[in-house]
Amino acid sequence: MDGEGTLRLHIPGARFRPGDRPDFSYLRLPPAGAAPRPPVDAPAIATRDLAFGLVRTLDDDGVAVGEWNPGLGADELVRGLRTMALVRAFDERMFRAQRQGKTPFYMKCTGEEAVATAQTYALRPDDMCFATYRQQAILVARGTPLDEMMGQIYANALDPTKGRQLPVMYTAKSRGYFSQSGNLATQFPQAVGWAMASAYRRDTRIASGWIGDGASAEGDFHQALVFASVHRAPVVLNLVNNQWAISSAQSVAGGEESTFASRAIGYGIPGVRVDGNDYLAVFAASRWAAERARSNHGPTLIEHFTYRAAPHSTSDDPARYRAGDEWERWPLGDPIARLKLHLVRAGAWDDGRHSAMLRAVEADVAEADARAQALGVHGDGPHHDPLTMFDDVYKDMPWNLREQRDELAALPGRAT
Amino acid sequence: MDGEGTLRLHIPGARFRPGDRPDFSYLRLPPAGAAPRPPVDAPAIATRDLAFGLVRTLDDDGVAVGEWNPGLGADELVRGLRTMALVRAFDERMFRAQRQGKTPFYMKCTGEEAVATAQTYALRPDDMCFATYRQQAILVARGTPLDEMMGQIYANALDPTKGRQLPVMYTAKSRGYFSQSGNLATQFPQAVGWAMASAYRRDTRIASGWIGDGASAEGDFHQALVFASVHRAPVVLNLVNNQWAISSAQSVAGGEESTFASRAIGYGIPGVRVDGNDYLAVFAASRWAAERARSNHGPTLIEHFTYRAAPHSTSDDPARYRAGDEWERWPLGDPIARLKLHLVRAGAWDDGRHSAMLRAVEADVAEADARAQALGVHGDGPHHDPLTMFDDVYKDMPWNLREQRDELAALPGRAT
Amino acid sequence: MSRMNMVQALNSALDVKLAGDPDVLVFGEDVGFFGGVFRVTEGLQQRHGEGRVFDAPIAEAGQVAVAIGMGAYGLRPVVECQFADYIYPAFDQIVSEAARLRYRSGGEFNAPITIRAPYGGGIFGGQTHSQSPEGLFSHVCGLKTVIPSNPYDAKGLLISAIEDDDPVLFFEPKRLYAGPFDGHHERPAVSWDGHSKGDVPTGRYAIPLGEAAIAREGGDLTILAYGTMVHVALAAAEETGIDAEVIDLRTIVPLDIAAIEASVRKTGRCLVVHEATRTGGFGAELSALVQERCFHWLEAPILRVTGWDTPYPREFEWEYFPGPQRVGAAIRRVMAE
Amino acid sequence: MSRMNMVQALNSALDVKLAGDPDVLVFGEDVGFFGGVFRVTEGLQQRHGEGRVFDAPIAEAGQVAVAIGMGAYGLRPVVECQFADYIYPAFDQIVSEAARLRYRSGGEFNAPITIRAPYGGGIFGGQTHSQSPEGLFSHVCGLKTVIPSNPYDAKGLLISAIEDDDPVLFFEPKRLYAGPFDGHHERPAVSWDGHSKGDVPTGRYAIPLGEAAIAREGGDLTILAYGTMVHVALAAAEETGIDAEVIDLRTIVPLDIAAIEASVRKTGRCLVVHEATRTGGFGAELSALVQERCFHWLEAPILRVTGWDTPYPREFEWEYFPGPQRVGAAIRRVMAE
Ligand SMILES: Cc1ncc(C[n+]2csc(CCOP(=O)(O)OP(=O)(O)O)c2C)c(N)n1
Ligand SMILES: Cc1ncc(C[n+]2csc(CCOP(=O)(O)OP(=O)(O)O)c2C)c(N)n1
Ligand SMILES: [Mg+2]
Ligand SMILES: [Mg+2]
Repeated sequence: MDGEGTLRLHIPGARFRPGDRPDFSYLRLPPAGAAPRPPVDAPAIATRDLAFGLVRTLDDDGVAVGEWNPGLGADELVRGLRTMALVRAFDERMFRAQRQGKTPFYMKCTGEEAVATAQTYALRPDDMCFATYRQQAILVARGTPLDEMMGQIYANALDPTKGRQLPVMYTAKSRGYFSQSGNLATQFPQAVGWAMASAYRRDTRIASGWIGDGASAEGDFHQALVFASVHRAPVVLNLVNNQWAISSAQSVAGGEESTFASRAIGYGIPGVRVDGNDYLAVFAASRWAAERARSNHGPTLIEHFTYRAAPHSTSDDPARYRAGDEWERWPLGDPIARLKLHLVRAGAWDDGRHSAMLRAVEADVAEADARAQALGVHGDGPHHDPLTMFDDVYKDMPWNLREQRDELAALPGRAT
Repeated sequence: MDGEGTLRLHIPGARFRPGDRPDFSYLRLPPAGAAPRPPVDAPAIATRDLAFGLVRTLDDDGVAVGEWNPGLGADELVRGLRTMALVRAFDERMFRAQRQGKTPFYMKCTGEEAVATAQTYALRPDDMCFATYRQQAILVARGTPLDEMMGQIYANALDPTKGRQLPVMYTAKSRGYFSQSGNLATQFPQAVGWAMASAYRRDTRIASGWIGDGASAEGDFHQALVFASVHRAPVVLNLVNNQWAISSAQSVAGGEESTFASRAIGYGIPGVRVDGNDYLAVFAASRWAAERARSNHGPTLIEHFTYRAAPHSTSDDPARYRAGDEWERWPLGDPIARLKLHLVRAGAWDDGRHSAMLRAVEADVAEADARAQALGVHGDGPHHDPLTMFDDVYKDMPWNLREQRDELAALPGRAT
Repeated sequence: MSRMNMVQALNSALDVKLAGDPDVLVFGEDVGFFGGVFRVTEGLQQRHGEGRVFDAPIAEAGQVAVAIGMGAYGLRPVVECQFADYIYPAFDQIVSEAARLRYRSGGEFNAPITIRAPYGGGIFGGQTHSQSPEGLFSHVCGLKTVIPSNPYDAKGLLISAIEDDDPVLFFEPKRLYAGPFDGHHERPAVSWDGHSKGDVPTGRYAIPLGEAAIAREGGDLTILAYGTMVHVALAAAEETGIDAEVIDLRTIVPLDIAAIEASVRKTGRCLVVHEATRTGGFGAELSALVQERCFHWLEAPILRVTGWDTPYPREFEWEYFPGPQRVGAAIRRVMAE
Repeated sequence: MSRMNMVQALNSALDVKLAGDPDVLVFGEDVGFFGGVFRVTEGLQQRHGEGRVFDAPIAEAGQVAVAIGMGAYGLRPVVECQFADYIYPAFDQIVSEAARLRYRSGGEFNAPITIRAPYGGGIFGGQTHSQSPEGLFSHVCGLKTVIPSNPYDAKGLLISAIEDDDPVLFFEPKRLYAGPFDGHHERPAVSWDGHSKGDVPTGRYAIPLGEAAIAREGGDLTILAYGTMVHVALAAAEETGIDAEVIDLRTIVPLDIAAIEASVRKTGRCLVVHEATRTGGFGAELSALVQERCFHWLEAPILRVTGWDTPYPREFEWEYFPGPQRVGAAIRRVMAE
């Protein structure tokens, strides 16, 4: 059976692989300022086109145009620029720390800094974020001391996860940052549950949920949208489409058949597709969604269209599966460079200040790292006492864990 | 916190409960013939409106109108009418059998007969169906002897599930009917897998998958659509929206926020919403979807808009949770009555023939039942030997099952 | 005090908690207007409002995920899973999330959620309405698992489960809802009326998780059981005339190891009974623990009477069910050594 | 014959089956162009085409569901689950569907699928990259569970798994991919070069499921182990100088009960070792079975050495891992009785 009239199995793949010359001209990128901005109380049905377009505010000259321009002041923008630069410097340093054996693992968000940074500033500080491993910018934007974050990565005595979690699996309740999970997608419906609880309590805090393009294939993505839709939960659901899931292109998650933002339509939820490398656009879309949620107009799904410039993690070498210069050719640029250009054009920034800022954030990171390393790195304490591994399985330790703790305590060197 | 500006949790419910007077005027029901019929190779994007409309062919006078009129001959329509009547008679008889204690359980599809009947005739006989418990019409339409089906219900020696499965959990490989599961939604992505296999083998057979409005909230619904979209699987995905999931209205699954058919849009799959009580419309939509699939244009999601006239099952009394006369007031009528009217108007049928047909199907059912009962009913054999319960756990019986079988065999009365 | 069957006792527990704690919410399939397919939530929506007791989409994973999010906020959600057989779609959320949350967050977050599910066989439900999956959850650290055997315990344990700050699986032997059932299906059904455990206080009381009950004192052998099997074990003890001590575990995690050890050291013999399939079931853990901790007291091998290692076959319910005949035979075997 | 590490041996098994049977398909996250995060499928897409070996959406439930549908059609799909810790989203499809299909359809349909997953700890993966969930699956009748401990077995067992007409879970101890590992993490890593089980035939051969191997003959006590723990047990036997018989179970369901009985009846002592958490783990089943079937031969209690009943803590990998020191201590305890 191989003739005419027989079926064929479609196998999607990446457009470009090592050796190919990436050409992104197939992307239909509407010009900045083209997308209309519906009012915050618009019915979902009136927002449908946003799911297929691309909210952009910064044009090629760095000028902010159109209805989505959030009109932020220079101070606010400089704050965003600095946070993004700080995140990037932090990532660089921690990536190197892994190469030096000070942590077994690290994950950068290079190229995607605008997404979590701008959204965090568009939320209130006590809104609860259910993040994945590429939203370290949330913590940074909320002023988490960097040495505390590094403590988690080094698993030293500062680590709030007490040496238990993989590096970058932060938890920071006081900063509105939910305990991160290594299991993809699980946090997405949990964010909806938190938002439902807030609504149940007649609170004013909303939740934000985060997921990747790849992870959106999990059932939990649907669970989140079903419950968010049915209960009109006050939640901003973010899907970061950075084109890749480890070595798999977004097409493997369905991204070539429709936009991810359009997944929202079938649930009666607005889906907004935004240029994730345009700080102002991300801020504006996030603020729109947050206002909707906070005024009882329900959830929004935002697809952040961006590019994973970094390797998936320190365990991975993207040269094995993607064309070398994709990031350079990515048509939506670098979010830091674009925001810088905008500020420079607006007369609020210049190269000198920028260089000084970069030096300053690098110094901040280096100082924090020195403080953090003084408290121990992976494999080289001081760490939490290994016997604490029996804590927190339950609120109260049952007999079997007590017995096991005693057994370990009695072993020479407490080792296997 | 209860004032202005606080959040509120939305709790959806049923429009009508016992004591209410159902009024379905809120349903926007486009007139028959209004929906355009895109060509079978239309891109999904060109079919979007079908997800929000309602494909109807039979007008109030029983005349078939519009582009979706499949132009079926009278013989074919009478066959459909007879199958639907047979299914209804079968359901009545088996429901009574449960009341008489001959089976512990039964589920009717009354009011929804057109859905599975018309689709089955729109498919080829060897296309594989992954049904739920309300598509008994597939088996009937494919000519399965009724006493065989009853054998499963009575768990007698004829039962292909060997007394193991809940009544109505059929399996009929030779009739292109996949083993039914009691676990909701699981079969939906399995249908996609079967279709992918058929495409992989360059076969010509396609699959049909089935799910209810309620069950569509499960993660498996999303799994099915993701894989169907990504691999452009040759599958017809059917969502039977019969307004209820036991006592929960379709709003609890999100049906008030958008149409279920529109869930397809975000996957780049056509979503077609069809009047499920209009035999011709269901046939036409099913044929359109089947042709698309068979000609490598990929999957379609069909939402069959219908009404569950029956109780959920014999275990349930809908008078406790829904208004008594909803079914009578359901604006899309009874599929059998509507097809009959159409045939009568077309001069191909009359009351006399109809009564004779009803008597004939009842006699067929009664005779089959007599044959089936002669082979045993629930609790009153001949059944399969209880020791067969150890078969088919694995292809070859491992030692633990052999030992357990011997232990049971040695017990007096083989009982507990 | 009031006479209650198990459904009423559970309903009363939910009612008491809904009335007493505004952080308690109840949701699940059909639990709202209708009151649940087994009627456990009957009247609760009407009494406490549809914001407190409501129908959930048929999406067990989502239900548990949403409950975890609510728990992280500070609520105490109670989720009804319509049948224990349908808990598997939520497995990842239960195992990877609810069970791990306190641990992985170093204690910052926890999941004070209760998942109730009708459970076990005896109603001709076949393999998808009869399962006993407690063994799976017993292997997942971070979870507690409770299985009551009577109305009094059911209410007191459910209140404890809801008040507990850790995630609790609460399995309700559905064959016990209306009355005690000892496996004698050929006899007329018995109701909880007149049973001492059918007298249930109307207000709040709690039975601590992790404490077993001695359902029958005896000196000859120890039978470890929970749920429906407690009644089967009691019947088998009477019918064999062996002076068995029947321990109703009530909570399998945390387990009342002290009660088990004390009994087996006294009797020197032990039988483990559960309805779940045998291989890898919780009976294996019980057998291993007793053997490890009471080896020198044991006069005979510890035997297990369990469901066979097959799915629960609908029509062969009574050939599958570990009833008093099978338990009795095992008692005699253990005593013969 | 060729020198292969475990990754290469598994790759060779897939290669042989893809070449020999057009019904075999391989899919999973990153298994296509990239060849898998552990490189097990490296080169297979290039060799057999992207219709045979391809990337799957990150949706473990869907992957297994699709495999079941393909199996029902007549194919033999092999699914790679990127880490065993991520198998839970597919739990319902595995437990309610793959495991039940043959039974519930009276033999009309079956699910001849293989689910491979890297498994176990030893790589600082923390609780979400180190788990050993075999105990859960052992409790689900209808499933087979295989855990190889070396390249030679890995290839032969994987070929059997793919050829098997029932669903098979195939757990690959990831710490063994590059070389045998006996828990001495402080020593330099060893490769499979020079290890007798690193000599692997290049063509097709099968090791039947359900047959244990004697990894070390001995007369003093029996150690039951599988996967990484086989190597730990061997090291502990050497280091304690006790003449232990180490049985590598290889398949836990179906279990080679005859080999276990024969050994324990010979030695009179038994130790069970696994990396998974203790409570409700497969070690409990092994302990219960041995006790039931060899009670009168036992001279000492059967002990279990296992992972603690906590999630796998990243930084305390070696305090968690049941290494030769812990196994050695248990050997001495069992021998002291
Ligand atoms: C349930 C589950 N399956 C698989 C994995 C392994 N895994 C970790 S990250 C990843 C890729 C995720 O891609 P995407 O969602 O696009 O996020 P990105 O890495 O691009 O930010 C995979 C497959 C996991 N962590 N959890
Ligand atoms: C996974 C799972 N959860 C719950 C159930 C219990 N259950 C059986 S039918 C049903 C309602 C399904 O409603 P719907 O999908 O609308 O189908 P309908 O009965 O209307 O045909 C429920 C909740 C189940 N069988 N499986
Ligand atoms: Mg991605
Ligand atoms: Mg329905």
